[in-house]
Amino acid sequence: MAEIEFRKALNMAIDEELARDPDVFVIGEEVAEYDGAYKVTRGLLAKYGARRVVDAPISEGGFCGLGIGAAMLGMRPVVELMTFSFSLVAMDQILNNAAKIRYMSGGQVRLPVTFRGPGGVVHQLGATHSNATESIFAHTPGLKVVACSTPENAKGLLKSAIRDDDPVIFLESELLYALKGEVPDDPEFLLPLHKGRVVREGSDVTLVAWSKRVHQAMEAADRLAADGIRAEVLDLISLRPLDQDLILKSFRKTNRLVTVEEGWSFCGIGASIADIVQRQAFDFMDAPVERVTLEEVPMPYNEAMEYHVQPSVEKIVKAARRVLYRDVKESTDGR
Amino acid sequence: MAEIEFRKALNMAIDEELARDPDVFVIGEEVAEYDGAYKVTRGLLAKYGARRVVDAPISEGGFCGLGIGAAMLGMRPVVELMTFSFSLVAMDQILNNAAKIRYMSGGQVRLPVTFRGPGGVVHQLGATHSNATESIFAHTPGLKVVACSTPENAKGLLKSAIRDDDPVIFLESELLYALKGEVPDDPEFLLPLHKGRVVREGSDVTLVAWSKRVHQAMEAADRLAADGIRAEVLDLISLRPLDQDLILKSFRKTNRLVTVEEGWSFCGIGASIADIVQRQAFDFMDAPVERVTLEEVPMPYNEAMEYHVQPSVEKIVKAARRVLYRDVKESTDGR
Amino acid sequence: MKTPSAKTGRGAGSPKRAQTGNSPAAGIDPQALVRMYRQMLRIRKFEERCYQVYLQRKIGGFCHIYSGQEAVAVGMIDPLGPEDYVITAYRDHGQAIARGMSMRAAMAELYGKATGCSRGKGGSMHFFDVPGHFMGGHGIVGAHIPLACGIGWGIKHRGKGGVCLCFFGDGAMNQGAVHEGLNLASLYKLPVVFVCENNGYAMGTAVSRGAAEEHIYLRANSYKMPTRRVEGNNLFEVYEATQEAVRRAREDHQPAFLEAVTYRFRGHSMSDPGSYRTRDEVEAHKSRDPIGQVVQHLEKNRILDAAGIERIESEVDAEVEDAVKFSEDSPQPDLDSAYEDVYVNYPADIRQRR
Amino acid sequence: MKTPSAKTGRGAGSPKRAQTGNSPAAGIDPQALVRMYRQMLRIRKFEERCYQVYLQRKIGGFCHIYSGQEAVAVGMIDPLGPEDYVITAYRDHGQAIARGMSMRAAMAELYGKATGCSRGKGGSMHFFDVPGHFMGGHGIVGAHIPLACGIGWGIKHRGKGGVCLCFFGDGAMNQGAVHEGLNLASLYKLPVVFVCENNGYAMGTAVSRGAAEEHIYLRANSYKMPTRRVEGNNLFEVYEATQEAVRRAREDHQPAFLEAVTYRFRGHSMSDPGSYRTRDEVEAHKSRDPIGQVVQHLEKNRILDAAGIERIESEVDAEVEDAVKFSEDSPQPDLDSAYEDVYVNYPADIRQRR
Ligand SMILES: Cc1ncc(C[n+]2csc(CCOP(=O)(O)OP(=O)(O)O)c2C)c(N)n1
Ligand SMILES: Cc1ncc(C[n+]2csc(CCOP(=O)(O)OP(=O)(O)O)c2C)c(N)n1
Ligand SMILES: [Mg+2]
Ligand SMILES: [Mg+2]
Repeated sequence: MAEIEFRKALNMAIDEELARDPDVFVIGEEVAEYDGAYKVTRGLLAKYGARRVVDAPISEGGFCGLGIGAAMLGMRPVVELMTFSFSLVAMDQILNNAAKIRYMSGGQVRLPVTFRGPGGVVHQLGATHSNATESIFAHTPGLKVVACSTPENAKGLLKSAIRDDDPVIFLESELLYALKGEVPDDPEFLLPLHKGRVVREGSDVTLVAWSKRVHQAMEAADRLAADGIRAEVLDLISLRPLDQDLILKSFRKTNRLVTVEEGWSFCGIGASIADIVQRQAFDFMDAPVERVTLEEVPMPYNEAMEYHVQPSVEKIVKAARRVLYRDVKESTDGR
Repeated sequence: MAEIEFRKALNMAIDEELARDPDVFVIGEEVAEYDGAYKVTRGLLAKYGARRVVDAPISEGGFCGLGIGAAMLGMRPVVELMTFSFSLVAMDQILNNAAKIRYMSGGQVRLPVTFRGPGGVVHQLGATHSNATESIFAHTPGLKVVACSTPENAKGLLKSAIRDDDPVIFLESELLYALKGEVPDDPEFLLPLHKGRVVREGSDVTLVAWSKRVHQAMEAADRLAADGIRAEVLDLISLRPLDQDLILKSFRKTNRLVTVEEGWSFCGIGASIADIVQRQAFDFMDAPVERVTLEEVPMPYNEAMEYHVQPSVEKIVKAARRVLYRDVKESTDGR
Repeated sequence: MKTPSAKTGRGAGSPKRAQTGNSPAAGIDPQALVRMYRQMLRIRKFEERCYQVYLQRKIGGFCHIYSGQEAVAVGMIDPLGPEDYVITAYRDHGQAIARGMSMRAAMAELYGKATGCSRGKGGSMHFFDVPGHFMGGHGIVGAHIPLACGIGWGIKHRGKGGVCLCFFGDGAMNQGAVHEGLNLASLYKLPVVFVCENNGYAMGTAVSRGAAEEHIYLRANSYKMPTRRVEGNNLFEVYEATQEAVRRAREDHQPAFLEAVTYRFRGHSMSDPGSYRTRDEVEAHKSRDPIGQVVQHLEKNRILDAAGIERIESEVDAEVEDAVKFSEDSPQPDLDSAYEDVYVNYPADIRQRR
Repeated sequence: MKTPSAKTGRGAGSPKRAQTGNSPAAGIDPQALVRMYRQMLRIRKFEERCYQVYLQRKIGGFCHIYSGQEAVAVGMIDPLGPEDYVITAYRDHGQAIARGMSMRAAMAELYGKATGCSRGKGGSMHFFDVPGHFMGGHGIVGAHIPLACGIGWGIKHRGKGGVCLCFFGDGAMNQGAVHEGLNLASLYKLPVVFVCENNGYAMGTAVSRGAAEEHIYLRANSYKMPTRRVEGNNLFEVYEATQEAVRRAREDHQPAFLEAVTYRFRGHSMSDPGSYRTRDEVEAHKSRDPIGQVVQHLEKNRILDAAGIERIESEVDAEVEDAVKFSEDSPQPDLDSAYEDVYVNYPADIRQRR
């Protein structure tokens, strides 16, 4: 087991699947000759050639659709979106074609296509380039939505996504690409797409997050521990279908929940978690579910503002203290 | 005050605003020579000419963007989407350009553009033509999202939307277009965009709905009344910003809530309502918030299936009984 | 509008004789001609029967009738082999039948029955027959053009040979997805033949009111693929042009673009008042009925006599009636099947958990 | 890469002399030439200074440097009047400055300061100066082309005259929104001049690897508007072509399409390794530096002597330094301003209610 970078773990996953199955191919902007805008596909062109690793023009609707069409014939396209912010120009292909063709055909079609790329906020790219699109995709039956958070699960989940017979939205994070971690070499190392995981056990309060926010939640748990509060941290991984059992099991133990997400609050994923919890575990609620989300504004460019409107360790700590009815000093900028 | 059809009320609103303000114009597929696919714009071409009532090619991204660009110069475009299902090909224009340009410009730009048309499920059009898109739009800061439900509020709200200086998503329903009701002739009859309304007072349980589902909720309230249950029915009207006060006030009275929507459950608007209620009115919760939504499947064509997966009066009644802990006979098809 | 069926008296839309001349039937053997004539007639009569059952409220939703455009679907799909693929828009009954879908499966789908081609879930706009390589029926204008590229990609890179024929309307030319798809097909040299059925209108919008360049085939020049305009009501011309384009796509993996000029005899969909076309215009086009042109040719060249034509007509009528009866008699799908076909693998029942 | 600044020794990117000849400066008066020379130099020196402060981590996010393309922005925007509008993509510093945005407002935006042209909210890709009719800076490739149509619509129908100049890159040609927008502009006869700045690459993708038709101006033929390819590094040619297109747009409400062939001297953005271009290729293009060409012309025609050129250089250097100082000294925006500018009218504070 080697200690490797997140982007390399993703690269390994794609590399192994390209080697394993001739129906797998990679398509996207700059994935081949440029080695990927974020170097996730580095070296794959050289290894597999231009038929398997394919540069596309700036036609997201076009090449997402091409991926779906190739999947209709049984191929397994791995479509890279340079970032999921650009998926907005391909929304119809993903929400109508990828999500519904199987259904509309009465089950005649399988669509083993994976759409992958970094999602959400990066750093000072401004509003057009900082869309957290997961709640749009997770809203839509027919799609599976998965978010990876470590080099290890990045590899195991991406391999499963590529092998899965349904369309998968696979969310990475540019801010994690340089993160290092141990990753199994085993080319059969697969992780289930629909299972979240307990990252840290605790009994006082549950923190739910995914993708890069898991790491923030872990930091918050450290801070809380210093105060004697034992937080359990869940990494959701699967946003559709949601691993309800994982959340409910933890909640029935801690009776207190904080959701963390970098998308907006209204119609966000945390809202659905709160909704499910209040209905499925009403009698276990010692406090309302608290949420830490992006503030309800487009993403500003200014660095301090950008930080200010996002979830932060401090905000998570405060929310956790709030559901524990611990003293919370409200400051203007710490919310 | 005349008793007129819903589509005529919308037509009056547009007609009056076209007459009032030379900056208003209507653009969309078949809005002019064809009088509108659903005849909402009937007669307007004849009255105002081809510069004010404009047929567009099948280029939703193009003409939604054209509307936004014209709004940047202070015009007040009323962009008709033949149905909001087709807004998926224009998502980038709406979610990035309409919602964010004002913000990204530091407030230099106003975008008084209205996107209007029927939303949601119609009747046996299948999955591509039955998208309830409201939770995608309501998720997005920078947009206002409004759903009308009667001829009267259709007129008053659409006029306000056209005069509003922000981009408004204005949701109608094809299934309501033939509904008749009294509508004020007054060309200054305006309704506030951000206020919901109590459609029926009650004290036992609150039913929240919008657009055509308000009428289903009213029917359910009748059925419940026959059983001695007094349901309060709220018509949300504004989905962004949500009229929280309206909901919370009712909930603090009834302590029980059922949300009704024709979109999918996960990341739906009802999820956010449940989320807000459990946090803002935790101590008033006598039961979990129940939700009646579209089942988590694309819309099937078959009539019986289509009915089966949608919210129905029966489902609403059952949900209301459930939050009241009344005897509920579960049947397989009645959920 | 009078149903042009005086001849057989069955009201199911037997076409008028064409009043224009035929172009030579460039080497099409008589058997193939008879086969294609039958196919065109099958489509026409199926569609006209749809029209009737729709008015009887047996079927719901939208219904886009193909009558008048049959030479395009048949002349283009007949030259295909079983390894080839067809994909089209929502006006899809004609192509589905030309590609081999049974009338039963087609009609039962309109009835929403479990025996329908899409198990009652797709409806008129979303016909599918994947074993028969009919890849749908797509409701969003232009959205299937990128899919066709993907199918072309699959054909090319799985090495099984074949081409993909992709049909769409004149109105679709103004949708960005079409432009992206045409460029991709040419850039990647995909074996896709694009067929723009120019029936003059997108709903009520005449081509020149929707596009700055009304010569549609010229727009395809932007994508550096061979492009050609054909008289879409002339089966022979359509057939010949298709053979050439298909051969090139098959052998050289080179896409092509054909504009087939045609006309729809009915409204855009069932609810269309049709006020944007004059009665004279419609009648003028009916006098160039593509089926009538074929009949004339068959008779003139003594390939079929009146009796032969009569026989085919009545066989087709019987087939249509059988399809209707089959559909009426077919079972409604199980309501629980509404929860099927969303995913191949789903970890739990998809029914809403409360 | 060596900064070509030996002459002034200030390291802020004074250009090499051009090694190619000039085309005649078709009737441009000397004063205008000097003005345009200064504008081009202002852009170059602003950009090269951005490059430096970016490396010093004073500014964040993406930064797309315009160096090498100045003749396009300046030669096209100079002929405009105050009633005209400009809109562009994310490589927007050059057009913004050419359109009259102060270097202070531009640099302060990169610093994210309250004094920035977008109050620190937009950043490099989202510059705005609405009073100056600079309508942005747009980050999504191709997405502002429909906006330009809307601006053209507003110009035409509010009757105040004017044209809209809409800039975008060669890569944008493959985005559906562009195709839809070009068609709309021509169909509605909108006064929009579309300018495709063909700098050879979209990130690392050469034009011919992204488009089947690499002659971009030919693709515009699909939209039936006058179209022309110009040598984008030749200010005179650009200027002349623009005047013609703008006049037609202004007087006849007729859109036009110009392809300006140019080259960017820097990488796509700051993080671009640039391995898709050889050093030789880049150097060859630098020898056709658009600024160098103008300098040569000014000197040859004795419009400016060495001293005059030196003086302008130092004035511009001073202006750039002033902009940097201004930006450094400007206040950070109030954090609460993050909640402003989302709506014009919002019924309550937008801050999250828990
Ligand atoms: C993106 C999108 N916009 C609008 C529609 C509604 N619509 C359905 S068919 C049609 C006209 C299409 O015309 P054309 O492409 O010429 O095909 P034809 O109906 O003539 O076969 C329109 C506007 C749609 N289905 N999808
Ligand atoms: C829809 C979309 N896809 C991808 C990107 C990422 N991206 C930014 S610039 C660029 C290349 C654009 O090239 P070109 O249009 O030639 O402009 P240039 O950078 O050369 O000025 C890409 C792919 C984007 N911003 N928007
Ligand atoms: Mg048509
Ligand atoms: Mg470029």
